[in-house]
Amino acid sequence: MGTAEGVDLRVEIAGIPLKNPFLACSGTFGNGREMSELVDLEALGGLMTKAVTLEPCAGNPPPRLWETRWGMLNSIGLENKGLERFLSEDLPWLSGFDLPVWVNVAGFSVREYVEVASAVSRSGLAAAVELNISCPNVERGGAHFSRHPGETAGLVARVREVVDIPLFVKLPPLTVGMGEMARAVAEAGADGLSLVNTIPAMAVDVERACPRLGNVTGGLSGPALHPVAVHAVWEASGSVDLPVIGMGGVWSCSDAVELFMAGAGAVAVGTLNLVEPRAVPRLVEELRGFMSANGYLTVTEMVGLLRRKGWR
Amino acid sequence: MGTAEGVDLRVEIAGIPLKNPFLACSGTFGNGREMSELVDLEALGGLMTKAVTLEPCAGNPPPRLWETRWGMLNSIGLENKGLERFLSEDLPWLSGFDLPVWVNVAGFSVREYVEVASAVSRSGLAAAVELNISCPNVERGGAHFSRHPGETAGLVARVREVVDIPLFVKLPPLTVGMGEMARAVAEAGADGLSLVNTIPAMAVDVERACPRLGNVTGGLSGPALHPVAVHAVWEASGSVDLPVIGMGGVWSCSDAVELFMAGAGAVAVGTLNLVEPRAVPRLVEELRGFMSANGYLTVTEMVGLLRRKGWR
Amino acid sequence: MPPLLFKTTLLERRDYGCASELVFRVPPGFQPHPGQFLHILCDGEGRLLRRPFSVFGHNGRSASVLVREVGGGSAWLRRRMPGDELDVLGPLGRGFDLDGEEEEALLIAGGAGVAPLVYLGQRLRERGVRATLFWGMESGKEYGTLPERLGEEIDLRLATTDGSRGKRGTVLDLLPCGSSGAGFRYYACGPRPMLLSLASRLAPGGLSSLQVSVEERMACGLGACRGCAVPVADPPGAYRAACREGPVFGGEELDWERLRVST
Amino acid sequence: MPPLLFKTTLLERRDYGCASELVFRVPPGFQPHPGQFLHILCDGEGRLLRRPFSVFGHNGRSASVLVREVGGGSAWLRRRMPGDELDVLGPLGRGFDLDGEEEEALLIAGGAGVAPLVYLGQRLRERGVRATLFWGMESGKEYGTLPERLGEEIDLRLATTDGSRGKRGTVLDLLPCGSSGAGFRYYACGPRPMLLSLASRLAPGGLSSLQVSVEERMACGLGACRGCAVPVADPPGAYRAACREGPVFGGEELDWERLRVST
Ligand SMILES: Cc1cc2nc3c(=O)[nH]c(=O)nc-3n(C[C@H](O)[C@H](O)[C@H](O)COP(=O)(O)OP(=O)(O)OC[C@H]3O[C@@H](n4cnc5c(N)ncnc54)[C@H](O)[C@@H]3O)c2cc1C
Ligand SMILES: Cc1cc2nc3c(=O)[nH]c(=O)nc-3n(C[C@H](O)[C@H](O)[C@H](O)COP(=O)(O)OP(=O)(O)OC[C@H]3O[C@@H](n4cnc5c(N)ncnc54)[C@H](O)[C@@H]3O)c2cc1C
Ligand SMILES: Cc1cc2nc3c(=O)[nH]c(=O)nc-3n(C[C@H](O)[C@H](O)[C@H](O)COP(=O)(O)O)c2cc1C
Ligand SMILES: Cc1cc2nc3c(=O)[nH]c(=O)nc-3n(C[C@H](O)[C@H](O)[C@H](O)COP(=O)(O)O)c2cc1C
Ligand code: FES
Ligand code: FES
Repeated sequence: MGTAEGVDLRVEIAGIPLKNPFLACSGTFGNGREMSELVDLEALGGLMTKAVTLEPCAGNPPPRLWETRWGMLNSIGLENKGLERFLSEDLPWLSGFDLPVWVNVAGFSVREYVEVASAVSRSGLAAAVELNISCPNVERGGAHFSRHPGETAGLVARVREVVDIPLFVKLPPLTVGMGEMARAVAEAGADGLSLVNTIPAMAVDVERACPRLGNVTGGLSGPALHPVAVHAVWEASGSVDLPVIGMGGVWSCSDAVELFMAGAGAVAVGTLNLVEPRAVPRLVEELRGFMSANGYLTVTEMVGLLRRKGWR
Repeated sequence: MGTAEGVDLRVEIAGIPLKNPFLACSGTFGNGREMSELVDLEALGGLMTKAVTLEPCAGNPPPRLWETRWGMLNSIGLENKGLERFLSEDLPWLSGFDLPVWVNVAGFSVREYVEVASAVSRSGLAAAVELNISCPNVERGGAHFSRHPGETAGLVARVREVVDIPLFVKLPPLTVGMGEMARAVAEAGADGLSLVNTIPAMAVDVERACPRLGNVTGGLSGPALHPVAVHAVWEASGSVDLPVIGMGGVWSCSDAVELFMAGAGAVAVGTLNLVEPRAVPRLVEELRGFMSANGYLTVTEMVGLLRRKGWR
Repeated sequence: MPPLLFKTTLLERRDYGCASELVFRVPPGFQPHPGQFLHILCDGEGRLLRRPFSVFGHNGRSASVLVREVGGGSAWLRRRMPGDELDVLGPLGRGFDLDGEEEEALLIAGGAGVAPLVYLGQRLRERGVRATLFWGMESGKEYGTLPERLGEEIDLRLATTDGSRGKRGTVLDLLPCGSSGAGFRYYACGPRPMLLSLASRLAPGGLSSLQVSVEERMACGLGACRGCAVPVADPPGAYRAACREGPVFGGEELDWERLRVST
Repeated sequence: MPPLLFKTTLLERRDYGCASELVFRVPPGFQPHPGQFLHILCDGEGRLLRRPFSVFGHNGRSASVLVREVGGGSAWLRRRMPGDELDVLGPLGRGFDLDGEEEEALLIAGGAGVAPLVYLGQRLRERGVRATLFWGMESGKEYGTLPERLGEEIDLRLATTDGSRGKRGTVLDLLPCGSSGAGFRYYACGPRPMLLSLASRLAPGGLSSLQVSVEERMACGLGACRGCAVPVADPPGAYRAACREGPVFGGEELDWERLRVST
C-alpha cells in the first residue's frame, strides 16, 4: 500500500512507523471494535483510543451532542470502562491488528494520570501514550492544566518517568500562549504534541430557554474549527522541535495537507468518522491522488513546507 | 420604535441607553460613512468604530481575506487614518446621528493606548471607549496582553485614569482562564466587556503551498465562531458583575438571543454586515417577532436568563 | 446482521401531511429487525451529522422510513425526489423483543413514533400475536391519509389533542381502562413526556412488560462516540448508548427518574 | 450613483464554455459605469461572502455579468436558471475613465477579464473612440461561441496559449509592435501576471495612459472593511480599497513592485 504508483504514504512520528499518515482521533472511533464492523482497522495509519481513566466513568448527563454550523458540540465527559477493563478487554483485542495504538489517558489528579499512563506503558501493547490535559468537559479533567504551563510541565515530567513509550501531550487550541505551552511541555520531556482538542463552546435552545447540552458547555469540533487547528499546528511547530499530530475538522484531503504544510507530521480524523466510518480509506486515496498530481513522492516533503519556503 | 406592539427593545448598558440591543462590531462597519449609503445609521442600537491608532496605519499586506466553512479569516491589521483624522473627520460626522458610538482603541504600546483613549474621551463625542487588546493581526497590538491578566489590568487601570466615559475591554475567546481575565479587568476599573474578538486562525493554499493570507495568520469570525462566543459570554458573565456586549457569528435573531440568555446585555453584529448591509434592521424586526411570540416584554428579561433559571 | 453502509436510489415518495414516506432500494442481505433504525445523511449548509429514522417498512429489495419534518435535516430529506441518491448506514441498534408470554400486544405511538410500531405490528401479526395500534397526534389532518392506510392493515385507534378525529386527548386515554400491565405486552415510541406518563402508569408491576424505543441525539450511530447516552437503572448512575444498546429498552432497564430530569 | 441592494430575477442564461452570461432585471435608476462591478450572493454550504462580478452588459431595464467557474461560489451562480432569484449589491467601485486625449483605445483582456472591457468598448464606441479588443485565453474552445458574438460588435483579436485559435501566445503578443503607450489609451483586465507584464512593457512612459481593473478578494464591497487592499505608490506603503477606490486604477497610481511580491 505504501508505495504504489510511486507515491510513498509512510511516515514515522516519534519513531513510530505508520503505513499512512491518517490516524483516528481519540473519542471518535471508540476503541475500534464498533467501527471494525464497517472499516478495516488496518487501513488506518494509527488509532487513538477513547480517553481511559483509572476508575470507570459514567460521563455527563444527556443530551451530550449538538450540531452547529459546520461544527458539533459534545460533552461526553470521559465515559469509559476504566483502566482495568480497558487493559483486559480492549487493548489486547486492538493489539491483534497491525495498527499502532495511542492510548488517550485522562485523570482527575496527577496521581491518576501517572497510574494509568504507567500501566498502559507496562502492558507493552500500546505504541504511545497521549496525555489528554485539555478535555473541556470535566471540571478537574485537564482544562485546569492548559491554563498553567508550569503545572502542565510538572504533570508531563511525572508521567515521563513512568512511561517507556513515546509520550504525546494533547492541547486545546490556546488562543494565546501556544509557544509558551509547547516549550514547557517539550522541556518536561514530551515526545510529541497532539493538536488540537475541541474548543469550549455552548449552545442555547432559545425557545425553551435552556442549554442544548445537559452539561451546559461542551467542546466544538468539526470543520468550523479547522482554520484554528491549522494555526495551532503552525504556532507549535514554529516554537518547538517536536513532532505534531494535527487534528481538527479534517473533512477532505486538502484539509489534511494544510495541516502537513503548517507543520504536522501526521493527521488525525475525528468528527468525520462519526459521519463517514470509512473516511480514512477515502482520504488515503485522495492523498495519493493529490501527491501524484502535485509531484510529491513522500508525505515528509509536505511536512512543514511553508516554513521551508520561507514563510514566518 | 422601542415599544411598538407591546415589545420594548430598549436596553441600557453601562449607563448608555440604546434604542435597540444591536450594535455594529468594530471593523465591520467602517466608521459608518460607507455603510450609510445603504442603511439608516439611526436604525442601529450603537456603532463600534474601526480600530483607531495614534498614527495612521497602513495595515497588512494583501490578501487580507479568506473564506472558510461558515467562517472568514481576516488580517486587516488595523489599517486606519490615525487619531488626528479620526477626530477631525469621522467622529464629528458620526456625532451628527442619534447613535451612541463606541470608539475602538488600539495601540502598539501602553502610552499609545492611553493617548488615544484620552483624546477620544476628551472629544466629548463618544459614548464609550472599547479597548481592543485582542487583535490577532499585529505583533504588538494586544494579543500579548490577553496572555497576561496582570499586564492587561495594568493597561486598563492606566486608561481608566484618563477616560471619563464608560470603558469597555474587548477580549478574544480565551479557551482557558476567561474568569481570571474578566476579574482582573473588572478590578482594574473597566465598565464593561466586549466578547469576543476573532480567534487566531490560518488557511493554506495547498496547490501553491502558500498561506492564503499575506500576513500568514488571521482572525476567524462568523457563524463558525458563534458557539465559542456564547461560551465566552457565559463564562465571563458568571465570573464578574460587568455588562457584556456579546458578538461572534450572529447571523439570525436566535443567535443573538443565545448571547442574551448566556448573559450579554447587548449584541453586536460583525461579519454579517459585510454580506448584508441592512442586517441590523432585519434582526431588529426578527427580535420583535421572537419576543412577541415568546411573551418577552423587554430584552432585559432575556439577559442572563439561563442563570436565573438555575443553570450553572 | 452487521450494519451496511450504502448509497441507494429513492424509488418513491409518499407525502402524508407533516411527514413523508421514502421508499428506497436496499442491498441483498439487508434484514432489519423491528425497532432498528437507519442513519441517513441529510446534506447541505454545513449539516454534518446523519439523522436516525426507524425502519417503517421492509419488503425484500426495498425498505422505507417515515420522515416527519422538524428541522433542517428532515426538511432536506423529505424533499428528495424519486431518482435522488441517499447515503444510508444501517440497520442499527437493538430492536424490539418479539417473544413474550402475553398473546396480545398494545402498540402505543405518539406522532412520528408510529414508524417503528407499524413495522413491528406487521412482524407480530406474522407470528400470530394480536396487535392493536394506539396512535396519538395533535389533530386529525396532521398525518394526511396515513391513518386510513394503516387502518387497512392493523387495528388502529386514534386520539387527537384537538378532538378533530378519534378520541379527544392523549394516546394514553385510549388504553383499555385499568390496564396496568397484566396480560398485555406494551410497545411504545413517542415523545419523552408520553413515555414518562406511560411508565408511571405501568410502574411498578407492569414495567417488565413494557418495551420503549427512546430518541436521543446521535452522532456515530454505532456505539463508538457515547453521544447518545440513556440513563439506566443498573448499575446506578450508568448510561447506555441509545444507538447500540437501544434504541429499544425494557421498561425495567431504564432509570425513569433521571430520564424525567433530563427532559 | 449610490449602490443599490436588490433582489432580482434571472431572465436569461447563456452558456459559453467555462463561463455563463447571466441576464437579470435591474431597478429603475440603475446606471453602471464601465468597470464597476456587482456584488452577488452565492448561497449555500456556509459560503458567507458575496462574489464580485464586473458589469458585462447593461441595457435599460436589464444588466448582465459573465461568470467564469473557478470555485464553489461561481459554480453555484452559473447554475442558476431563468426565474431564480439573485441578491445583488451594486453598482460598486470606481470604473474606467472614459475621457482621454488619445482617439484610439486598446482593450487588453485575459480570460474572464474580458467582461468589463466588453461593456467599456460599447460605451467608448458610443463616444466615437476607436476601440480594439485584444483577448487572450488558454484555448480556442474555452469560451465557446463568445468570441464570435463579440466579434460582431467590436474589432476582436484573439491569442491562445495552445495556438488553437488566433495567434499562439499571450494577449501581449497581439499588441501593435513597439507599442509602448504613445498615441493609445490602454484599458486592461486579467490575471495578475498579465497586468504585471503589460505594466513593465509600458513603463515608465506609458503607465499614464494605462488603466487596469484589479481583482482582489472582497468582503463588504463598500470600502468599509479594508479587506481588498491594493498597494499604491502614493503615499509609499499605503493601500487603497479595490472595491471603492478601484477596481480601476491608473497605471501610475499603483505600486507595481508590491503588486508583484504579493502575487
Ligand atoms: C432511534 C431514532 C429513531 C427515530 N425515528 C424517527 C422516525 O422514524 N421518523 C421521524 O420523523 N423521526 C425519527 N426520529 C427523530 C429524528 O431523528 C429527528 O427528528 C431528526 O434527527 C431531526 O433532524 P433535523 O435536522 O430535521 O432537526 P434539527 O434541526 O437537528 O433539530 C430539530 C429538533 O429535533 C430534535 N432532534 C434532533 N435530532 C434528534 C434525535 N436524533 N433524536 C431526537 N430529537 C432530535 C432537536 O433537539 C431539535 O429540537 C428518530 C430518532 C431516533 C433517535
Ligand atoms: C472587481 C472584480 C470583478 C470581477 N469580475 C469578474 C467577472 O466579470 N467575471 C468573472 O468570472 N470573475 C470576476 N471576478 C472574479 C470573481 O469574483 C471570482 O472568480 C469569484 O469571486 C470566485 O468565487 P468562487 O466562490 O467561485 O471561488 P473560491 O472558491 O472563493 O476561490 C477560487 C479561487 O478564486 C480566487 N478568488 C476568490 N475570490 C476572488 C476575488 N474576489 N478576486 C480574485 N480572485 C478571487 C481564490 O483566491 C481562489 O484561488 C472579479 C473579481 C473582482 C474583484
Ligand atoms: C464525540 C467526541 C469525543 C471525544 N473524546 C475525546 C477524548 O476522549 N479524548 C480526547 O483527547 N479528545 C476527545 N475528543 C476530541 C477529538 O479527539 C479531536 O481532538 C477533536 O474532535 C478535533 O478533531 P475533529 O474536528 O476532527 O473532530 C472527542 C471529540 C468528539 C467529537
Ligand atoms: C474585517 C474585520 C475587521 C475587524 N476589525 C476589528 C477592529 O478593528 N477592532 C476590533 O476590536 N475588532 C475587529 N474585528 C472583530 C469584530 O469586531 C468581531 O469581534 C468579530 O469579527 C466577531 O464577530 P462576527 O463573527 O460577528 O464578525 C474585525 C472583524 C472583521 C471581520
Ligand atoms: S451515537 Fe455514537 S454512541 Fe450512539
Ligand atoms: S471589500 Fe470591504 S473594503 Fe473592499
